Amino acid sequence: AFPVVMTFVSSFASDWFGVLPTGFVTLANWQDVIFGTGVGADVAVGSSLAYSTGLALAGVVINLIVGVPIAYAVARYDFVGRDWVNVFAILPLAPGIILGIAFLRTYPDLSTSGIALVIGYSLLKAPYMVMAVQSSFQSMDLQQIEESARSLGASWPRTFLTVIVPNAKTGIIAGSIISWTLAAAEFNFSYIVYSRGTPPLAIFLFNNITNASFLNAAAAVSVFFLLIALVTIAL
Amino acid sequence: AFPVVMTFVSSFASDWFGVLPTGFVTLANWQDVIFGTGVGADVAVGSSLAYSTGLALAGVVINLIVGVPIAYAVARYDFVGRDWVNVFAILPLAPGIILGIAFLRTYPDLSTSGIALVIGYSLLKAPYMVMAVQSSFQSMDLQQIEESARSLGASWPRTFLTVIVPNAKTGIIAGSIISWTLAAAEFNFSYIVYSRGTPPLAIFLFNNITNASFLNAAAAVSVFFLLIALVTIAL
Amino acid sequence: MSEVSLDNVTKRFDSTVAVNDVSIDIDDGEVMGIVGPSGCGKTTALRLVAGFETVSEGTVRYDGEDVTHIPPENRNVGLVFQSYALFNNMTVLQNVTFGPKMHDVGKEERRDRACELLELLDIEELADRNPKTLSGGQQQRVGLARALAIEPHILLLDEPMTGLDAKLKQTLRQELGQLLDDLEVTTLYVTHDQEQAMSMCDRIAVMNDGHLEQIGTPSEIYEQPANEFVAGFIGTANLLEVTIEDEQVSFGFTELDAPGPQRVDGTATVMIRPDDVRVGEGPVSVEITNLFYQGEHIQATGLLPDGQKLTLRLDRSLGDVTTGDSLSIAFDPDDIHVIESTR
Amino acid sequence: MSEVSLDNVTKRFDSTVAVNDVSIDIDDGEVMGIVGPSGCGKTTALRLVAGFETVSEGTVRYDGEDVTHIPPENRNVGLVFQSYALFNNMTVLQNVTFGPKMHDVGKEERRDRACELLELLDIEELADRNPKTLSGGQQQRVGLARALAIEPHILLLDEPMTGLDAKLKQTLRQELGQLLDDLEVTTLYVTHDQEQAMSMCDRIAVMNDGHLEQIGTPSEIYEQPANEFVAGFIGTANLLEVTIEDEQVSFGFTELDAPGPQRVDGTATVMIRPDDVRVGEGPVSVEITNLFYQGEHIQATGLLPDGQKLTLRLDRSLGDVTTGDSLSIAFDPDDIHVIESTR
Repeated sequence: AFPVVMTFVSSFASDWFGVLPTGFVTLANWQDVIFGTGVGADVAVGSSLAYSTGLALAGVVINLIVGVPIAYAVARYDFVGRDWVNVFAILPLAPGIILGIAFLRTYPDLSTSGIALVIGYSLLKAPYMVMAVQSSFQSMDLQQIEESARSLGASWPRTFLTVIVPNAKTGIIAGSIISWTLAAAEFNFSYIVYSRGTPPLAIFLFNNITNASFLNAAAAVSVFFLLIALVTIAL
Repeated sequence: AFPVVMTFVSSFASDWFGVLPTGFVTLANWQDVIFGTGVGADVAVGSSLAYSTGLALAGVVINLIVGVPIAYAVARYDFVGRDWVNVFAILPLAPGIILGIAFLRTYPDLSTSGIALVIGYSLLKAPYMVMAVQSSFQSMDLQQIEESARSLGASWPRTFLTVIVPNAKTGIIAGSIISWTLAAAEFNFSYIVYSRGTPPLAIFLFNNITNASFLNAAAAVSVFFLLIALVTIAL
Repeated sequence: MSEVSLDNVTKRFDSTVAVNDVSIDIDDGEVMGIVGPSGCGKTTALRLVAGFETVSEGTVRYDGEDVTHIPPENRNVGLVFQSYALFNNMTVLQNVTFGPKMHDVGKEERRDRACELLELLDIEELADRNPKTLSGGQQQRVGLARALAIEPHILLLDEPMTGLDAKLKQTLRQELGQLLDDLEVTTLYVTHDQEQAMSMCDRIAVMNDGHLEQIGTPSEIYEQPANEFVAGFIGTANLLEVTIEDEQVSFGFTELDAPGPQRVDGTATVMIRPDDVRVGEGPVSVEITNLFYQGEHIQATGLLPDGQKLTLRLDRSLGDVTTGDSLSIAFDPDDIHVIESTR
Repeated sequence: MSEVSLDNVTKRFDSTVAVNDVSIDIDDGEVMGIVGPSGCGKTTALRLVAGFETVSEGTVRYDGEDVTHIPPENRNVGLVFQSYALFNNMTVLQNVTFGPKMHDVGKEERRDRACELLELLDIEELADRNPKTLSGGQQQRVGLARALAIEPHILLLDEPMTGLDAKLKQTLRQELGQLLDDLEVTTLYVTHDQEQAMSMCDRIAVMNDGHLEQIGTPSEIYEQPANEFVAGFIGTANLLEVTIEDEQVSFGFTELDAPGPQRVDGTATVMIRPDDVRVGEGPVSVEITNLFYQGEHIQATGLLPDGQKLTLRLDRSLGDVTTGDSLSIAFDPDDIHVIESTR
């Protein structure tokens, strides 16, 4: 939490060379971000942020489609190999760097496209979605709720969409926020897969640090956190 | 899970240029890792792995000392600001890159020492520890267990150490494994803070990719995963 | 409403037999109870009727029609669980109209039907509330209304009273019993609480270890239990070893004329209910070892002359009896029941 | 064992008063029950005795000594919770020796004491098992043994029967009652189940909404409830409006001589227990609207001539009475209890 506050504060400073940022209060950094007039990298922070946001969002959508049913299956049924599914779905073992390389080797043509980033993000962040949704499922009596709906004449898909999913709303929202923020901030995988075009946020920040316009980056990250805060409050 | 298998398989190959690794079965990569005769980076993969393992372990120890009490407090008590503690402890919001920069700015002298890495790892991975331990606490009737022990004459610290902690064993072990693996694989923070000496594993892997000895790296990562698997089974 | 029957139904899970060759016929409008200790197979039997488990052998019939392989959503059964399992993402009214909606009942009609049911159950003012905010008793009614809204062939109640306060349980038992009577809904009521089953059901099936031990009206089961298990599970029973010879029942310490000709000759077990032990006069003397005040009466344990324990009921007017006192008792030949099977 | 007392104890949580000026004295060796609906403050009262809540006003005493500000680990009380809260990281034996260990009892001695207790509770063969693997009844005994091992001033039981099977509950109630009698342990038993409290406790405190409504022996509370709340909460009560004048009790449809001089003159409420309504003869006729078979007897609801409902108990020998029949009944002057307070 501390670095978040620090970042937010420094985004209004004009200098940060010692221990604390100085030169308050300037909105220049924010202006750079929002209007894309930033110096440093070859693109504006704003477009990089928007790009990452969009990619991460696409990753979350995939996570929702894949992760919610997995979380449901593990919470509800007692099938052979259930523990294995659980371990593989939940332990966030694959470091982004390895996944990135495996990806490049397998589909060298995809490397520059956003699709590679989206698929990578969704694979990397799926565990968080599964975990969050599962905790929602575990707190409700899934079997009795599902069987009640079915005895009332609802088919299984209909039961799933109209009763099960809405009841796990809290977990699904939490999972989406967590996996979205993590995907938007993912560096390793992005670094390996990205080669040209708009850089994802993490790459942009990375490039900016060497170019010493960290305060721009801070503003960008602040925008990012504000976005999360707004989404969290709105839901 | 797929990249893990792919990595493991490729660690026995002598080449990987197309879609699939070729030239099975060679133990050369493993030999390099274990005996430190690797080419590519200026140090052996083995020592890099050992270094990361040790740093991550130190981070886990800090996490245990800080994370278990936080998880307990949030699960057990209904205090003012509880929801905030929960959100800040659990949402893994701080990207390693930002934390790394904040760190460098605040304590420029620490940059090359292992202490910086340990503290960073423990801060970054604390949320996973808190989450895992909390789920253990939530499945037991904390209040009744604690009050039973106290009515039997145990002081609060004694109750905590002899009854509460042992009963949350599963969660504590799971949390340690998760936060350890994540710390050992952390790139962003390591990249920012590391400047000289033995590189942490993630940095080593990163350097190796450009030097094209990925198969060495694969072997190193496989060792890492085998270690985790062994620890998991042993507990 | 319909007749529902289980014909020689067996359900196996891997190596265990949860329900073993059970046949139960539920008449149209009848309230049938299934009671038994936990793990006896009663819940599995209910799930077989609902279609959530597939039978291993045997047939499930609604109105004579074989529904064994029809999936649960097409069986039209009303389910009320112990947890009520209300849908917290919908209001009470939406919960109740959910079933009719799934059956493509028009919007107007399903609304009317739901309002009617809510009114019948006296919860019409809760229509727009979220189920989460209701008390246990209110949730139970919503669960009932939701189940009844699809006009089910059969209403299945799975331990609907467990988890409620003792006092509330008593009140709801009366109300629910009354309601089921009034609606003439064919009902299967599964519970481990034999008192509830006795007061609410027309007939009761007693299960143990997957088997059906006895099926009959509450008074048949209470007064003429088929075996020692039923005698002990339903109410409190004194089981005494006797010798029957020439229509004389010999307890060792006293003798009785048998109530009519007996099928058993030789050693047998007889059951006497505590409330059938006549206290105050008679040939047998018991020493009181234990007294439990229970309001309406006092439950006492006494030692018979041969050292066996006997549970008896004392009237409140005998409130001054204390441990160690001796009381005279008698058995009435009509009140002893010879148990033929020892299972 | 000790005397324990709550003297004018009040406990506030923010703006709510959970326990309001309650005084209860528990004698040495006495089993005291606290009953009441959920939220009445009974569990808070128990936690005040144990020291897990601090009193807002008043004093808690053990053997006359003020312990109000002594922390729970130094109060030496034995606690048994609804969930039993056994330590799953220890064996049964380790659970039982935990308390003595905390009190620095020697290794040999605490082992002997634990074995003695396990034997007394007939669970010595479970000593090396993990509590997780035990049944509910066995867990309860382990919980009891653990609490008794520290030779507590007072044994506190918080709903220890909830969650068990109905039949098991009955058996354990008798065993536990017997055990508490034998051990002469000062006990505070908190439950919402008035039947359990009546059969197990020497005296009962009835709480409602933080207040103490009445305290007395089970028969005092059952037969002479202080007010309508107690009458309705403990057992089943018929409450009828009457006019009392010149020692004549007038029900509107019948009259009775009052049982001795009455303190009330004018309108009053009287209570008659269902089992005190004499059926078969008498001046009043009731129309039966409801019948619930309960094994030992049949509980019936009848309409009095003035339209009020009356609950009565029919003997099983009246098993052929059906809804709609009329029965003659009578009240005995000794069985009607005038309720003086209307609270």
